[in-house]
Amino acid sequence: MLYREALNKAIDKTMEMDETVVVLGEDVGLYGGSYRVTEGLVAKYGERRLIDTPIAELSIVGNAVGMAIGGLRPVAEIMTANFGLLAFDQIINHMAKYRYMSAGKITLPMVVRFPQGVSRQLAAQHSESYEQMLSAVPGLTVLAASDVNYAYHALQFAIMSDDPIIFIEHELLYNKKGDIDFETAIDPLKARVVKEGQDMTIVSYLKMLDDVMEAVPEIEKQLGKSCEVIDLCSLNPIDYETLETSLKKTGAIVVVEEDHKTGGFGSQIVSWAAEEMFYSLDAPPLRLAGEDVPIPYNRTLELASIPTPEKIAEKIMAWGNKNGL
Amino acid sequence: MLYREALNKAIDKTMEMDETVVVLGEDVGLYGGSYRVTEGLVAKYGERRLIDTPIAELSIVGNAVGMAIGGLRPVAEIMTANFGLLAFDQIINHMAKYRYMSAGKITLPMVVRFPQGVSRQLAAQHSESYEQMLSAVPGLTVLAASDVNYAYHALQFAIMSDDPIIFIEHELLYNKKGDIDFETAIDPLKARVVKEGQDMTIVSYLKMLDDVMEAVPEIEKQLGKSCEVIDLCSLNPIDYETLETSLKKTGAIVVVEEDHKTGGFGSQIVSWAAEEMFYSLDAPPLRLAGEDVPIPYNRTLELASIPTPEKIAEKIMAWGNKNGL
Amino acid sequence: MNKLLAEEIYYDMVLGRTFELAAKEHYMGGDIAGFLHLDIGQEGFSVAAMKAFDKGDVFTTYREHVMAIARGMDPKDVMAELFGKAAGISRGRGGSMHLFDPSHFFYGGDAIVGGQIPNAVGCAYARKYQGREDGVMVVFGDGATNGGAFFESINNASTQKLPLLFLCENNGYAIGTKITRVAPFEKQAKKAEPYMITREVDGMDALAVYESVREAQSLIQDGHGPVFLEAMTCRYEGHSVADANTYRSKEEMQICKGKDSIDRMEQLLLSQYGITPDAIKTIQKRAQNCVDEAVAFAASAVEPELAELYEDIFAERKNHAVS
Amino acid sequence: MNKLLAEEIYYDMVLGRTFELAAKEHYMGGDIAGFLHLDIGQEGFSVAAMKAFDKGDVFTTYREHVMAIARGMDPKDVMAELFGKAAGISRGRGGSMHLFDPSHFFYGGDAIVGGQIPNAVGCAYARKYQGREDGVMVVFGDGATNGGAFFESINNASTQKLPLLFLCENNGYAIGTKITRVAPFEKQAKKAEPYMITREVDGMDALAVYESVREAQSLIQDGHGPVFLEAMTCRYEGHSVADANTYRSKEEMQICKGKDSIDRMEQLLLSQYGITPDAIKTIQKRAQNCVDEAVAFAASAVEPELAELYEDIFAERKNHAVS
Ligand SMILES: Cc1ncc(C[n+]2csc(CCOP(=O)(O)OP(=O)(O)O)c2C)c(N)n1
Ligand SMILES: Cc1ncc(C[n+]2csc(CCOP(=O)(O)OP(=O)(O)O)c2C)c(N)n1
Ligand SMILES: [Mg+2]
Ligand SMILES: [Mg+2]
Repeated sequence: MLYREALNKAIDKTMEMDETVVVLGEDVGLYGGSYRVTEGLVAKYGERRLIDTPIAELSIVGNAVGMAIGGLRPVAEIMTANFGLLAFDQIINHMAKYRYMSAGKITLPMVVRFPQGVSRQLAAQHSESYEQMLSAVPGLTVLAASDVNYAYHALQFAIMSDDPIIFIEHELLYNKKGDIDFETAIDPLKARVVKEGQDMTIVSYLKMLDDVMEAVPEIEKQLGKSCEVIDLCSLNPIDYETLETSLKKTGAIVVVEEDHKTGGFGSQIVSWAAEEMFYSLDAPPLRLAGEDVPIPYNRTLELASIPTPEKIAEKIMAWGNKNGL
Repeated sequence: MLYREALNKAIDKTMEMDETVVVLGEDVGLYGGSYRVTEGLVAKYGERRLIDTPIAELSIVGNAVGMAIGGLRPVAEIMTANFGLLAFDQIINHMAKYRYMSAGKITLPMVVRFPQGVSRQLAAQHSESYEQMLSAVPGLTVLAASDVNYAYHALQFAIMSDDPIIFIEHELLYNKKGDIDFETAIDPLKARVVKEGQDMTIVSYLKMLDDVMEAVPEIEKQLGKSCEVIDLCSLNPIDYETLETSLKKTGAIVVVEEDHKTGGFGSQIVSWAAEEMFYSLDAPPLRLAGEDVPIPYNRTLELASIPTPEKIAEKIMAWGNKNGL
Repeated sequence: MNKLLAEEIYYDMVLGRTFELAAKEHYMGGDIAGFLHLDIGQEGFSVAAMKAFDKGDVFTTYREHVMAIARGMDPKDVMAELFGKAAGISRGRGGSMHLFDPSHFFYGGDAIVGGQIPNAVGCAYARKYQGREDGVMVVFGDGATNGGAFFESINNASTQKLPLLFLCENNGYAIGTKITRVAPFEKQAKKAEPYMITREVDGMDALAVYESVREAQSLIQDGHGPVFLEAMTCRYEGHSVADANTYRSKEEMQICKGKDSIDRMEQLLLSQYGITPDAIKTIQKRAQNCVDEAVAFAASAVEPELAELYEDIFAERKNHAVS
Repeated sequence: MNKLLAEEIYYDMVLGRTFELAAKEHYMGGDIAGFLHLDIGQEGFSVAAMKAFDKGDVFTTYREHVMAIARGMDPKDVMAELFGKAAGISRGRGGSMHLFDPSHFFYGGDAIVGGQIPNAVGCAYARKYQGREDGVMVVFGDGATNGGAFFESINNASTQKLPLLFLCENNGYAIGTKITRVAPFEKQAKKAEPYMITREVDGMDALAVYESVREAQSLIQDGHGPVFLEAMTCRYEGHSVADANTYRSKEEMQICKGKDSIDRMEQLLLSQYGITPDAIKTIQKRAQNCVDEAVAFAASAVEPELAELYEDIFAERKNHAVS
């Protein structure tokens, strides 16, 4: 099954189960979604529940907030994260705060899906990542789906949760293959140890997780060490417990993210490690992230602007060698 | 002179000097600005140069971008940072990227002024800080004015610069007093050592800098150590050189910010210190920041949500004691 | 309108003004802080609109004390909120600008100009989806009609034929800026004309507002989509208590105050409803007592516990102190 | 229109289509990537608008190759940009959606739907401020007229009486969504009616577009404020090359293609301007040669140096590699 199919299945299942679930966004209905995530659903549930909206992101999220107030469970799709900036007022001032400002009188069971990241040469206005901003907003729960199984389970969780949730997807993962384990429940707020290891903890999420996994064999071979790889899954809350357990074992941490380095999400993980795990660290933490530049169109420059498996391997090996790991 | 008067003087001076400087924003003209920063300017320069805009933040910044393209030097005022979220598309997708996407063909000499922070019981939709988000955007220069002298010099620099600049002010500083040193030029992109010391580096900016300075005597007395206090001034670029020099001397770093802790701007400073200065650190870095909650109205809760001089002193002392500083 | 309702509206108007004056006093005295936007001058509009739109959901702005009370919130709970106390309608965490009460279908209390409008559109969609007919009313100022949130909303509500009443309180000013300086015309209903039925009403005439809102509500209930109703009003005070109100001339203020909706309602009660001057005094006294009680309640109520700082952020997750 | 101009417009239309077909081919072949939005079907509109608004500043969208070339950019530089080469008009960093050329008063190339509209408003303010009379033209699709940026802009331009031509390219679709499903009416000029003079033109008729834009430009130059001109057009291809275009029926496509602006212009040249079929062939050949050269140029041009990744972010500051 493909990642986008898993997302589709998750939405389908909740819609079947619960009549209050509605989907809204640009081209989500008749067109089936620009990344085909909602394909086929309009035939099953009608235009009343698959709502094609105008190109007005502020309203997409603002309407979803109002739908949730009115008793529905809206699932809003932002076509690409960059357009979501138009909805930041509704996301940050409204979606994240109504519950608190009303002392719990307002409940917002809603999801905003955020496809993001560097895809293939979509250039500066179509390639960014905003988990850095979104995960820093109190009141929001931010999930990031790195694989098919998580996509399926976590999106269902998000839709049925009574909290407002940002659900981040990476545009290059839509055609990623994987299996769903229908038997085993997961806790979407928990990080996942993707691979166990002894000598360093590599933390990542979304597309970069795949790049890390691709780099790991080379790293292990060259350094003669073993890597523990963790998929954060939830970016807010952050599952520090899992990180702590791993770090106590390995004594070294690397965080790999695609976003621009300055102020990127990974700085929170590294600063936490420095503050809270200082005496467990045998080496300086390492942050691998994108360059501090808008994303260029040219493919060579585009790839130069973000981590790749090769660069990840190279930089981790250099760091390992330098710090005697 | 008051901080807001210094800002006024800076705008006045550039307007006098350069006819292309125009100011736009809500109530900036006839009303004189909601924090009185533009008071009196409309009488001097007319409504053509002091443009009262409708309540449409997306357009305030979007128009400023167009004015800059057209050859003016717009200074846009966002009344309060929270409203600025409505302009995030224009700030991030346009203001920050046009130059790069056009390979330098578009130059945007413009400033967006961002009054922000926890003032006095303005509640969740009027109290936030967005330097975390803004300083993470490649293409933007982000300055933060902590005092009268910097406000005066840096705002002039920002207005006359050919780069798009976010100029952050703290709402509680508008009536802060101070002197302007008209003789000494400053480099607004450089951090400022506000107080020299030997045993720890305390990094802060905006209103928290005052709170740090208030806490320092008690800390020094109780710990028997001396603190070096640094005002970052520029949040992008970050003046790592000054930080490095200080850290090499003191071996310990504390970052104090008002924003919510998770993902707050300080995480970038601490993660840099952990990555780059690891072997100079004698103790785990300490981050003091606001709680991860929307800002409440009630004064006691509001104060509980952010650092105060008392809490700063207390936490730094506890940290110093625990780590043998 | 029957006598009972006319009296009730009059009472709520007087109550509203009395409440606002008390709030102002206690702001000056330091019991209330933050931004305090008084509705003085606009009570007729605010009360009549709430009474007329008796069922259905209401979304509004930061200038909402009088509406909240007319909608059914206990003045005690509202005053306690202004005082920042735990007994406040938002447990002291919202303050003046954030009064919420779903039990009265009242959803704030939004301090982002225009921000509540798309929320109301979504709620109207939910109501239509659920087959509920009362519809939704969203109140906003003239200043809000220049922002993208408003424009997208009239377009969306019209396309989807939603049961939504756009109620514009046009007091001619957004803080210190006259609407005609930032919009191409004085009456903002013109903006909605391509999309829906529009109406105008004298916002200083409570009865007229009442009738217009009733009519508008029945229009939106017939399935033909939204209605835009514009009420021309006047606020007597500054934008908030912090605003010195120097941008309006004495003459302008005099003309504006000459249309006082409370005076007019009083005359009407005396002349057309056969209410005696004594009965009027009794109503005024009752309002004063109610506000006195609200103030006493708020003053003696306890502060929220420190632990509340971390409460009600999530419905399901827990939130803990971070530092 | 004189013969020379008619020929020039025809040439640019043919050039535009030839260019787009070549771009499509090279997208399929892998030389071009990202989103490629072809203007095929709309060449008459795009070329005539640019030729008519000969002076003044132009802001537009991601579907702008034909406009860029008609405006004066060298097809070589545009094709090289699509190929991501250093010789590209944006040095390969912008790509198809970001063509900028201030020397031709052409400012993109914006990939945020509606995002360029407030920029155009600001530029029009600057022009008025500077006393320059040519005015500004902003081109956008029907889909953009539902977003806050557009609405705020018509309000602002009207209030400030700016010399701004809002030129709406209404091809009836935003990606796969028909405009009438997301707006309450088919013609979007209606939205601008409360604010300014509005006009409509057949966007498949290049001469009509030319005349309408000329007229609109002279209207905005007279100081009375903005004009909204809506051109009804049709795109023949999918939204971008990645779009299979399955949401339009064969019949719809046939009707739409039946109005082809190039065919019409050709007929006109033959019947009214006395241009011979041979001359037409020569023009077509010239266009083909020009595109062939552009492709050859783009194909053989060099990639940008890696160091360019960090260039042109700031005018004054330096930017360095971080990792
Ligand atoms: C998005 C946004 N921008 C600016 C403000 C600051 N502000 C608060 S109220 C106000 C004026 C609103 O005027 P209007 O809508 O006419 O309502 P009134 O206050 O007159 O009732 C402004 C500019 C805000 N709260 N939100
Ligand atoms: C703010 C924003 N939202 C969504 C998109 C994705 N998107 C790109 S083009 C487009 C359709 C635009 O339609 P229209 O304005 O009619 O122009 P056309 O493509 O038909 O020329 C959409 C939804 C975007 N680029 N920007
Ligand atoms: Mg008003
Ligand atoms: Mg279109």
